Amino acid sequence: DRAKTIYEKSKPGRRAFVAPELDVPSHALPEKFRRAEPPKLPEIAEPEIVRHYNRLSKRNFDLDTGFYPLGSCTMKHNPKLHERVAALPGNSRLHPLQNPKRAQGALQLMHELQGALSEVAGLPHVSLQPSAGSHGELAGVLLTRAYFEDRGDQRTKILTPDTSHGTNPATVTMGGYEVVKVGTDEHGGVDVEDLRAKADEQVACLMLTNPNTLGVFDRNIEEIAKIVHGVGATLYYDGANLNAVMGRTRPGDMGFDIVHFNLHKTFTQPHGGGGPGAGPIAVSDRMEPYLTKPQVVKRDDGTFDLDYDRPKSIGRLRGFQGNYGVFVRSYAYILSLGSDGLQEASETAVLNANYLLAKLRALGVTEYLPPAYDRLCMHEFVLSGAPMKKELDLRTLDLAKRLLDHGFHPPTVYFPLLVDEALLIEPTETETMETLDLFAEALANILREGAEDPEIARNAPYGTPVRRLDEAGAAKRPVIRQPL
Amino acid sequence: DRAKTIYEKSKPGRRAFVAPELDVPSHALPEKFRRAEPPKLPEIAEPEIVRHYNRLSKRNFDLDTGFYPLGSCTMKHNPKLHERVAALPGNSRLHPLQNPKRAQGALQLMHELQGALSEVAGLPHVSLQPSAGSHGELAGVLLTRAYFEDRGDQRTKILTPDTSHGTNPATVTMGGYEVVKVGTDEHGGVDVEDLRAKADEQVACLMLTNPNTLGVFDRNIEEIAKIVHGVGATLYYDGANLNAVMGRTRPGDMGFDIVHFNLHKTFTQPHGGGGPGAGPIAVSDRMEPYLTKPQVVKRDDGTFDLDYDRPKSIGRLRGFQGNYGVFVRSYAYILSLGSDGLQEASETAVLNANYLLAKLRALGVTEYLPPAYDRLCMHEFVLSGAPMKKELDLRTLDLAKRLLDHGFHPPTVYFPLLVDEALLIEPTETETMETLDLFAEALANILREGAEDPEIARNAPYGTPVRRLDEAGAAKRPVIRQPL
Amino acid sequence: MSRYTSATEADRQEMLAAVGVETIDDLFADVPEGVRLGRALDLPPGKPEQEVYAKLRDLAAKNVSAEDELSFLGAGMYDHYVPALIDSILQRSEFLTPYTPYQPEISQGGLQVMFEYQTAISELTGLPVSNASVYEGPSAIAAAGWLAHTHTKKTRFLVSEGLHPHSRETLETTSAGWGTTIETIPLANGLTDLQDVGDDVAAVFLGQPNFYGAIEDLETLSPIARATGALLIVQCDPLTLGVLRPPGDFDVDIAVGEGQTLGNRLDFGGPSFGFFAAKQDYIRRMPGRIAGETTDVDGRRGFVLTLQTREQHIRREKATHNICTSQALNALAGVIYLSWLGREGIVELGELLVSRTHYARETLTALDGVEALHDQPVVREFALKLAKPAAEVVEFCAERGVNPGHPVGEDVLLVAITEQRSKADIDRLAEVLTEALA
Amino acid sequence: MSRYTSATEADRQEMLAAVGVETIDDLFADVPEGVRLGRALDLPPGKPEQEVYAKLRDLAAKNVSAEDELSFLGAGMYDHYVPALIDSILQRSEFLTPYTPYQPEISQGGLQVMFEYQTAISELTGLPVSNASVYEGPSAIAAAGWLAHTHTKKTRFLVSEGLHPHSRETLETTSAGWGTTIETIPLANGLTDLQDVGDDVAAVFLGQPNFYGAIEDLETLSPIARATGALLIVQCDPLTLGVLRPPGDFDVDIAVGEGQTLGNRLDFGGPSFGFFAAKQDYIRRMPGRIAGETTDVDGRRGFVLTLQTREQHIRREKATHNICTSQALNALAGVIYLSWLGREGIVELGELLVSRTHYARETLTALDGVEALHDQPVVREFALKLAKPAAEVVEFCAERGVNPGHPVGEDVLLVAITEQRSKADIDRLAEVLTEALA
Repeated sequence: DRAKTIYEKSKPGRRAFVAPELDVPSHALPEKFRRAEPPKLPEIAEPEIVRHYNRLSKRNFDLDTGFYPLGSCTMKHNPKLHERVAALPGNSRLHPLQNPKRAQGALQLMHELQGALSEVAGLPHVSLQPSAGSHGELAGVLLTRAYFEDRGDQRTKILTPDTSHGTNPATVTMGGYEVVKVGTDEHGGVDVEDLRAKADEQVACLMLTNPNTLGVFDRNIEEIAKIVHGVGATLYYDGANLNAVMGRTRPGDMGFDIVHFNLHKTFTQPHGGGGPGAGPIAVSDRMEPYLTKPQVVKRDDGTFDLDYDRPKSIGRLRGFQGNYGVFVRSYAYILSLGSDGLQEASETAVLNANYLLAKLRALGVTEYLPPAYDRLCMHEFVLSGAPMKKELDLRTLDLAKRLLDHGFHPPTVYFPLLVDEALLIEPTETETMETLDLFAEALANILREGAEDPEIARNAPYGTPVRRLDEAGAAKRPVIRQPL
Repeated sequence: DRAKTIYEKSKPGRRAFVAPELDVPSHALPEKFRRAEPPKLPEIAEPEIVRHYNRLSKRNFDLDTGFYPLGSCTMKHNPKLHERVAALPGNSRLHPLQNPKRAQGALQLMHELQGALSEVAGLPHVSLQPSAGSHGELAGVLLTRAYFEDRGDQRTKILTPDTSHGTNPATVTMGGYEVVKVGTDEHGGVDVEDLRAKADEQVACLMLTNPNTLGVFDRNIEEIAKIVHGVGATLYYDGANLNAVMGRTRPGDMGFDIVHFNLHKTFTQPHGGGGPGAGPIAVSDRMEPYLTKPQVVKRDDGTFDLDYDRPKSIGRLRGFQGNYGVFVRSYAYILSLGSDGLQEASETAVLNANYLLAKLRALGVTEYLPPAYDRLCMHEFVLSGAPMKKELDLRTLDLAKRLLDHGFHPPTVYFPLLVDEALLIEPTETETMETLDLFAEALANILREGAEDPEIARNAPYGTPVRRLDEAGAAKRPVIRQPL
Repeated sequence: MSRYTSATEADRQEMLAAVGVETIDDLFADVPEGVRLGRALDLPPGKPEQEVYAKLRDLAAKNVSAEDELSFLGAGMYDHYVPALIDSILQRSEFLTPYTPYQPEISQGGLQVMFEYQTAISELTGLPVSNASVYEGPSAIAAAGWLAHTHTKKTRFLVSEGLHPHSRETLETTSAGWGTTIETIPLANGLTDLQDVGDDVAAVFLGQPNFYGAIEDLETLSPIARATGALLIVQCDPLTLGVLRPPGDFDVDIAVGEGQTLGNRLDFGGPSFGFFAAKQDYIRRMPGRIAGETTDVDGRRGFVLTLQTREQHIRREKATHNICTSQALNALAGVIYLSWLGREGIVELGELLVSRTHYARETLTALDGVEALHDQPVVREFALKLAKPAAEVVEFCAERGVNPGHPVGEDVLLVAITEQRSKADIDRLAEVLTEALA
Repeated sequence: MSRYTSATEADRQEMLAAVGVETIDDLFADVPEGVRLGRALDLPPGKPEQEVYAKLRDLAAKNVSAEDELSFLGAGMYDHYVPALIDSILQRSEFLTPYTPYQPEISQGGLQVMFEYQTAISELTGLPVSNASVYEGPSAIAAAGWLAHTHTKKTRFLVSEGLHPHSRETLETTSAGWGTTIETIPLANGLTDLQDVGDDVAAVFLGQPNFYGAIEDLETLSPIARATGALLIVQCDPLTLGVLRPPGDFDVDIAVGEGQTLGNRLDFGGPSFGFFAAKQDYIRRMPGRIAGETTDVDGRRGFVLTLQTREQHIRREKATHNICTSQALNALAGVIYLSWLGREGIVELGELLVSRTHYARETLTALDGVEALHDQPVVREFALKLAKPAAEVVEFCAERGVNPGHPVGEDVLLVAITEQRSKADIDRLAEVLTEALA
């Protein structure tokens, strides 16, 4: 019964919807425009819709149930207050084309959020429009393009480190640039010499994450900025890992020209099973003229408005003003934590990561899963499962699947690509020491069990709603909708 | 980990609460009144509170997950709209002592609900005050007492059928009356001869459910009313089973003087794991002077008010005006269903019960679990597990526990008391045929399995968060709080 | 209006055929002709969801809630802040929609909540046993009276003038058939003036703080109340027990009260919950549900409803009470709220209330035409005597967006302060009251 | 402000010791001196929950929402009724708080929802494949343009004047680096006047209904658009597809659009979702996530993210798109909404909208100073030409509690009708417009 779809629970004539009365003369569309057959949507009453999705929900693991240390995803607690304030009718039933005069609360909220993000980034101008991190990246690349075009400077390449998120190179392509990879040095940072060699007048931008996806803060950031700015290129900050450094250092202070925020990471919008999120950007003065439009501005009389009068703007990246519902939640978070709280969040995130790493060392886990870089980490760290694979014949994937039976969501696996059998672990600041201890012990137990009988992990999981799924088969003969 | 209490997850210094600033001079209570040691409440941050209760919730079975055919409890679907309207700040943040002038919406809602309940009951006057069915019963007994005292008529006894809910006799005792039991005839109705014999001038009231707890509509109701009224006593309708008859017949039309409603049954307030509910009563003209106060009334100018000027009233049974949050939900239900819908609900409830019984017959279940009365039922029916016990050495309890492994909530067991190894099944109108079929098949399967190996059911359940619990031990050495 | 039922016309026919009857009417054959309704219910037709929503929203908009005005109403229910995590947990269907946990194997969540709740109430009140909650505050007083009466077999109740009038009235109503009498113990400068207690007294009832906000001197009152074997029953507010000495410190037999202040909405008066805590002796006389700890056949920890032989479904007319529901969902809100406040928070919040309430009393009694009804220490509420009729003053203020409190009798005003009423709010009240009394 | 973190001072010391450092500062040693902030962030201190709530409630109260006025705003997002069961399901933490379902064994709920969603979109649009959603409507147009450009290797986009301006602008912005050009196809009496399409055209973009509410004649337009191998990309509103012939009937290559109308709140413009459906040929070129059906090692049915080799985390610069999120939660709202409406409901609702919208157009165009911008059939929205400046008319009406619609340019007003706007509401609009234009 459990894997039946809602369509398989449908029965002709059942319904949940009761239509409002037809209170005007009936009017039919001309035959040529009218759909001949109703779409085969489910026919089902409310109680069974509720049960269907309720039961489906129970086949999901979630953050409110357990530890979710997915590296680079910042699965921190989603405060419940945020749902309450986002649902206020003044927010949730506010039409995006309401005249700004009658949407002053929303515009003020956006303006204040812009201010707060600007302070966190150390960059003076913010656009809230991009819908997600990848969208923010695209905005950044398009800003860079506009900036150079405005100067009559034709550039063709964008640099991305080989540790970068896949989104970075994908975005570069969509922005019409060529991707040039930059190597990683022995400390996990940018290979400065490689950068120096590749940074020329054809380079429009370097896209960087700092701390990067190895959980490492690049100590050469000042030098890197100098090299990039030396060839006139822009320096782009992928904000995926901003949760490590709030109140400690700021992208703007490091020399970045453009930053995107993942509000759903650092500023705790619930991930929703893969969306929605929001990817605002902050930029330096030189990039400001090109920011998206409309921009939320405060007029001299103290009112808030949408400014469309931006002749050099790259234009709009989406409909309306952005994911306002996300802004409400993130702004609530900033108000709740305040200056101290944001800094404490980052500090605790880094402390938790280092503690977990220390605990894994203490339990001997790092014998089989050594850290890719043997140093203090920031808010996340990478282990390599290569020794485990060699000595126990267990892959990182097996370890991850066996973790499911222990009630944990596994870390990110097989990323970053340059670490063999990688396991990227980000505990976040909202986890307790006790949880970190339990997780470390679970890893230790799995390794112990694997030393005795690796078959157990290789066939894991066992206690989940389904067991290992045939992903290859799914991709080979894709069944992506149900025939009705 | 799963059965740890919130106190066991506490750690000194942790917290979820952030206090508002002290914006006035600090003032301390005199030492003699001050608590010396803070109460040992949990110390825990928000994320872990959420996880704790989230995980606990997953150890509950609920109506939104599956079939819950608890007889006499009317576990019908709880529409989601009701939660939305109950949460509107105009309802949820309305103080009960707000001046009626500034609570006109709430009072109008209550007045309109009174009108609707009056129409469903066929009795002209309604008090919404009682907090639950048992409270409504108490109100009914106290009204009866006030009625007779007002007439100078001393009466000492109240009749209750031996099929009645235990609450009826318990209420009689609390009302200061003696309980006199009335027998059941061979059709499952009141033994009219026994009633006639016991109805004398000492009898203040007969408390009846119709259909009764056997799921049987008492065909002699007119005769019963005549006998009761013949000795001047009041006839009380326990509304637990009202879901069977809406729009088909009304307690007032049957001759009842007092009716209580279980809004959480018939009018679908979610049960909340055992409360809250509400138990309004409707009464005939002769009982009206004694109704609780305050009463919600409509004044001549069309405004609504609370009327305290009720000299013969029994007074109040609780604080304020009743469980208003429940009224909002039940009124929403009545508005949604309307006249036709309420009748359809009752008809479908009765149809579903009869269909399930027919299905059980068709599958041979009734060979081991025959209906206590072999006739059409109303919205519920009683099976007797006596043959099953005798032939398969399985008790009704075993059957119930084994049903847990099939993903169903068991029916009510061992009630009504006069049926041996009773199983009281109430499917309600909001279940699909398919669900009823699956449930019937589960019963059939358990019997089949029991015929082969009764040990399986005797040791059930297996797949639940805990298995059979030591209830006797719990009662013998009660541990009802955690030492801190 | 079949949105909540699934039976289509085809289903109906199939089901009727399986039952072996022709029509739905046949199923109602047992209903005698003479009592059939024979017409449709005289109610409006059903409405689409959007219209039901619109109607109820419009009704709600006719109320002036604590969201709409600056309200100092209290007198039994209080506008404390309800943290959002409570909504979020209470709306989980696993807590919202089950029945009483009759099948413990699939109800461990609810049962453990009851156990945690009982622990919290017991800890707050300093009394060893608590049930899993009763309807609400005043009816809890009546239930305590019933226990005292059946336990002592005595027939006189002494009720302080400072007990909440709703509790007093509920006790009167409920005890109509018990053969008991109720007498009033007067107040003197706000405090219960209890003299000696006769041999035939079943119970003495006090409020702590009392209805007029005063903190009673339980140290003095308790020995007097209990001297002749009467039970001492104290109605208290659990939220004040972070700063007030608990009933258990004073040999109190039963502590009851309204639980709304613990994370429950105002809801125009309900639903909320009543708590009921007592000395160990009364464990088998307590009303309502009780959860207990036990183990399953595999030795795992678990929880069950226990001591059910007290209850009406087993004991029928000999039950300890007729109540068969706890207010499980509201009690859940209570225990979440207490976990949210935490050990330090309940003290911090209590101290904030004490300071703001005393500030408010000082500020308001400094106004012309306002005096204190008594000068006892208070926690969250106090009573003022006004130079003008209280009802008029309330109306004057209400027109200015301020609800100054609950008028009692001619000239008394009960003013409640919660953590949602800041110094600025209190100063605003003073401003409006000054105008009202000018 | 540690309410969301658990680390106490004692925890911190213990953890630092385990790490082998002295202070938190030591953990940030890698941050070079020169880029350390060295001061606190210049933001206000944290606030208690009640104050954050109060501040955001006060801000929300400054907005005039569809709850506060009679609104006929549309132009891309519409005030349809969102049934309560959507809130209730979306607020379940199991849907609200997980990440993208990277671990399918513990994400079957979310994956099955995606599969059900894809089925619904495919069924509605009449196109065989759908992804699991993209950000929102206009960016879906841009994504379709990217697909067309990379697939055809051609560089001209023809965009109907009737395409939503936000979509047009988003395409312009997004395509800045593609080497493509955009040309406008004009409207004639409200309909796209497409003549022949050159060999170098990558795609033709239409709105159905278009921005001015007119139903385009796709039967005529499609063969013209597709004659030279250009892709036909249609932006449509899924809620209208109960009554309108679907894109799949007209050989459309890609259908995209805004999903807000399917059970999503207005939320001042987002979050919502965009849908993306296409012909089978494009399955491996689609952007975003796609769920597929498969089986587990025990043969049980299950769902996984599939065709991931299109995606950026594997293909990096060769990915079909840079997008890595679907709008899973919003798409869930969509599929619940469609289940709630059901097969008959989506037709009934569509017919109601058609009737009310035509009634509204007739009623309003009968007023002095109002004429229709075009006389094409419409579904839920239509454009009026006013005798006075549209902005002025809007202000006049707004003061009377009516928001008459979205002004376009000088004198055009787009008026949207949903099932929440009754005949009485439309008549009220006519009344206010009459006054405004007098």
